[in-house]
Amino acid sequence: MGPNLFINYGEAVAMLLFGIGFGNLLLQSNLIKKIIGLNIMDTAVYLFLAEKGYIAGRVAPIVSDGVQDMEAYINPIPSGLVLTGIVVSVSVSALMLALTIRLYRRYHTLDLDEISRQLKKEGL
Amino acid sequence: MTIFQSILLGFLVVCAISVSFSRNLLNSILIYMSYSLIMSILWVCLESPDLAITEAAVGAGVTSILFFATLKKIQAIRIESEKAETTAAKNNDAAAQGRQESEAKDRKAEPAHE
Amino acid sequence: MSRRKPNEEYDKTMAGRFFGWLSGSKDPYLGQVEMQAQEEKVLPSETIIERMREAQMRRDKVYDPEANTLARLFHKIYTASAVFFCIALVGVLLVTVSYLPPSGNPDNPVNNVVSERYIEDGLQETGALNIVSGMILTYRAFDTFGETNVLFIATCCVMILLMVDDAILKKQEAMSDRRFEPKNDAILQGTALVLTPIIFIFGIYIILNGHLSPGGGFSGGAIMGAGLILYTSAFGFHKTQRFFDEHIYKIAKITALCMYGLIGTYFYVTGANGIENHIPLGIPGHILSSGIILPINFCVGLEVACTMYAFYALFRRGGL
Amino acid sequence: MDFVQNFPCFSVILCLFAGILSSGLKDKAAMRVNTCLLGIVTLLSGATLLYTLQTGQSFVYVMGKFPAPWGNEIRAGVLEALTALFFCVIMLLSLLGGRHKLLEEVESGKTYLYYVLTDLLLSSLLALVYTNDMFTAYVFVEINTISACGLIMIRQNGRTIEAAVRYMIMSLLGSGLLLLGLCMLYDLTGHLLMSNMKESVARLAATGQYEIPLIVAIVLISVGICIKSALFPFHAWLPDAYGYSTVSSAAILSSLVSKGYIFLLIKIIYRVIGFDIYGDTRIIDVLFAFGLMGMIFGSLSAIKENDVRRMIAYSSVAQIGYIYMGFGMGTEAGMTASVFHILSHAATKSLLFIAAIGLTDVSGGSRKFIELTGAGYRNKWAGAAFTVGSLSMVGMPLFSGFISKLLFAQAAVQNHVKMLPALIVLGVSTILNAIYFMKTVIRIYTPVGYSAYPSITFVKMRVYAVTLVAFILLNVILGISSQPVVDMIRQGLAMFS
Repeated sequence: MGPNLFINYGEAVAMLLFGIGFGNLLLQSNLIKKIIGLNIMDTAVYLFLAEKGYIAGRVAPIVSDGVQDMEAYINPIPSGLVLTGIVVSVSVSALMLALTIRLYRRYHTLDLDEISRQLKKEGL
Repeated sequence: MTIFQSILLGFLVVCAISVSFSRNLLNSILIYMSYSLIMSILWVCLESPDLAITEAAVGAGVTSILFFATLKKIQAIRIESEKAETTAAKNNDAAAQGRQESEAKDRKAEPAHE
Repeated sequence: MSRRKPNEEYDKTMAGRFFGWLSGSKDPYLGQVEMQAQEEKVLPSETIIERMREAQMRRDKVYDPEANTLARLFHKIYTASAVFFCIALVGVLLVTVSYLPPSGNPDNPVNNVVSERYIEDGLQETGALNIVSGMILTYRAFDTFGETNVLFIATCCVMILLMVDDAILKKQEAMSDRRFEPKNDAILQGTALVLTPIIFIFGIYIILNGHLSPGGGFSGGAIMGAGLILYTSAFGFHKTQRFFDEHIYKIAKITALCMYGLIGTYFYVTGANGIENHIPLGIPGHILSSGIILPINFCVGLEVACTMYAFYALFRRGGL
Repeated sequence: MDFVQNFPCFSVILCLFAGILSSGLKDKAAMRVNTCLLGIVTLLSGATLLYTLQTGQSFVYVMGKFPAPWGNEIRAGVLEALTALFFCVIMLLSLLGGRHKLLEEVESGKTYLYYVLTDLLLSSLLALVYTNDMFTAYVFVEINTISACGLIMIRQNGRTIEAAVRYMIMSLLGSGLLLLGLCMLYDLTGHLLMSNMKESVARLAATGQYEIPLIVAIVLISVGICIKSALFPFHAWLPDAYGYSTVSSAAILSSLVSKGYIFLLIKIIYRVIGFDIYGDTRIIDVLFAFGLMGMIFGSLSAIKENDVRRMIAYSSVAQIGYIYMGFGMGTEAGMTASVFHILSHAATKSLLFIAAIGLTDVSGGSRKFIELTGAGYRNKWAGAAFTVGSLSMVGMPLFSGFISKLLFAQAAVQNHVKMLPALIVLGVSTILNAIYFMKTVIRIYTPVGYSAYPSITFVKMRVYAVTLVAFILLNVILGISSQPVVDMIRQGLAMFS
């Protein structure tokens, strides 16, 4: 173990959330819960990034009172990346939900294992 | 501020775990909504208001609405009286007949509560 | 086909034989090679039915979790290994975090020349008070264009999945009369009547002030989209269609994306070729300032609002 | 600056524009726009290739007026231009070859969306090939994933939707890992542009600072991309996705989409982490092992399969194993062989998919082997093309597959530790390849006296036949005059570092 685990507690929680989301995506057989797990996983990464951009004692990167000093503001790059990422994750989850609706219409269940069992039973 | 952030982080973990173990889909989506809101508060604490606005509008708002619309489409949101029957039907899920019956019921009931 | 030889002669040439073979006039193996076609074995229909039933029973047995212990065992092993993998992943990541540079420290490697220039020269170079907006829309403009296209392509995919043909939709609606319409809920409609304009104005405010205060195209667009969704769920699709139908949706989407693309391309190409672009930066702090950021924010906002509403409409009704 | 240097940027932007405009067009018009676009982009990529060959060095194109560590960048060298050219040609041929099936299998009125998807897919592939910025790469990886999902599910039956869901889940796991690794790498280096990242990573590796996080970040990125490109243990989604989607999609997915990710991995290995540092992390040994396993197990599953398209899909798993085995050698020669195999496999696999659809069409639409008996006589063009593809896959001289196997064997000989396993598995895999491909070829050329299905003539399928001939020519050219291509690949790899 390195020295910084308790200083980096925010990142540690982000990693924990990433693990939970990953597990949900891998283990839950219910599709809706899989999608929630996916969202949790994504937001965990964004939390990690936001924590990395934060600098103690500085304010959000919006120029006020003409102060343009590096010492005054936090790092703007992670915020920009997360902004991009949030939009990507909402479009991915909308697509997954649409797929879920179609799958439900066809097989009348949300359980992915059940669906593949039905498919195999049909002998396709 | 640190204590406040720690409490929020704790909430996040609790929400994430309870999403995984909640039985009702509607509950898990509500929990996910609160997860998103907590996340956006946390981002305000981390001095990123841009993210907080976007997450509150997109993550907690539109994504959750899409989840609800999906639940409505797949008939997971039911009116209370029907709930008991359908959970009973769910329990013996292997019996395909019962499932079909409940579906037929859902279809009949659908225009009424849509 | 122009050919000088008569047909019989042509058939004997190499070319004639080759093209004859190609078009399947004769099977070269039959009769000339000692190779006979297999006789077709005809099974009585009872046997076929019997076999099919047996195959079905076998499949049921193999794929039924209650009957097949092997499948159950495999499932258990899979679950156990997945749980183990997740726990191991979290462990590894936690160890990694413990070695990462300490959080909140100004001397971390992330706080280098890159963020320095964004903060110290951002206002002069982009004209935006909000450094994050300035960064994603000018310094890293290509990323953001890609991201807008992610939204666009997601709408296309959802359309493929859920779009119902217009005629079928009309018929469905005629049959089950007010299927997608709300039940004229007084509270909902009253609230929506008050809230929708406020939400819209707030969304427009956020878009227009994207370069001055937190927010920008994405958040403002999402808020406007939410307003549209609220209006639709309170008053129904018919009322929304009076001002926002599929045609207008398409026009708005294509105009927004094309505008963004054109402005972006102008910016990239002039920048890369060292040509001066004639977009004024304006006075920092004014609404009409900061060069390409304001129009791009506007385009992004329009696109995001359209997309969010389109997702909702496609999910609920299968059409816009 | 020369005007040609604008071409990579133009080709990406043109694709995006074409996609956006196509979304407002009718089916026919969207198809025409797509074909024109592919032609133009092919020309632009060809011009870029010629330019880079002439100048002998790569160039960097700044997107906007802000230089290196601040703005987005595009970079083009010989290898990038060659890959882009190749991708465009294969996409054009795949779309032409599957056009008649597209009209049958896609709901009418939604065909234009297919072309929107392919336009954007092409743009994302080009961006992945040209990009010099890690976050741009991530955004375009997402576009790639979503449009590939669209390509799978556009033929709507239960199978394809299920396959699309499985594909999305695996891909999103991969994207999550990739994004996390990328963020960690950003945290350690403070840069997002590949060139600046490489300097920082080299400095970190030299001083030994942040050693563990660096290794973890590299592992996360590699595993993410391996999952997305369906390396052996993560291939469960692949047979359904390739086997049941419409044929153009299957050809594009197998030959381009997974290759785009692999090309990104090559870029990351060379341009972000550095070849030597990547070799030192020992992850290449893992890639090597999984590549070997994929070669064997993919072929075994293909032998068991009773469905011609799923068989070809499983063969893809084996071929991706070959590519990762080349990575795992850890030498320049192995890399060259892998890159050549990317090109050769792209040309061959799409040919096989397109030919297989011709064979199944004349067998009443069934894909079971028993129905395919004698299909080679009923559709001679498809039969010949399938034979060529199979021979190339098995590694017959004259065809491209032979050259890539030769390059792999040469690379294996240079590496003393990994020589024995690599050569043995290469041999075994070739035999297994021969078993299932030759089985199919013999099956389609087994004469049947009487057939329930009519044969098909040239007049009915002109476009299809011309496409097949173009594919065969491409394969044979790659096989006969491989030296210039290999030289270009060597030159391009040298430009990377």
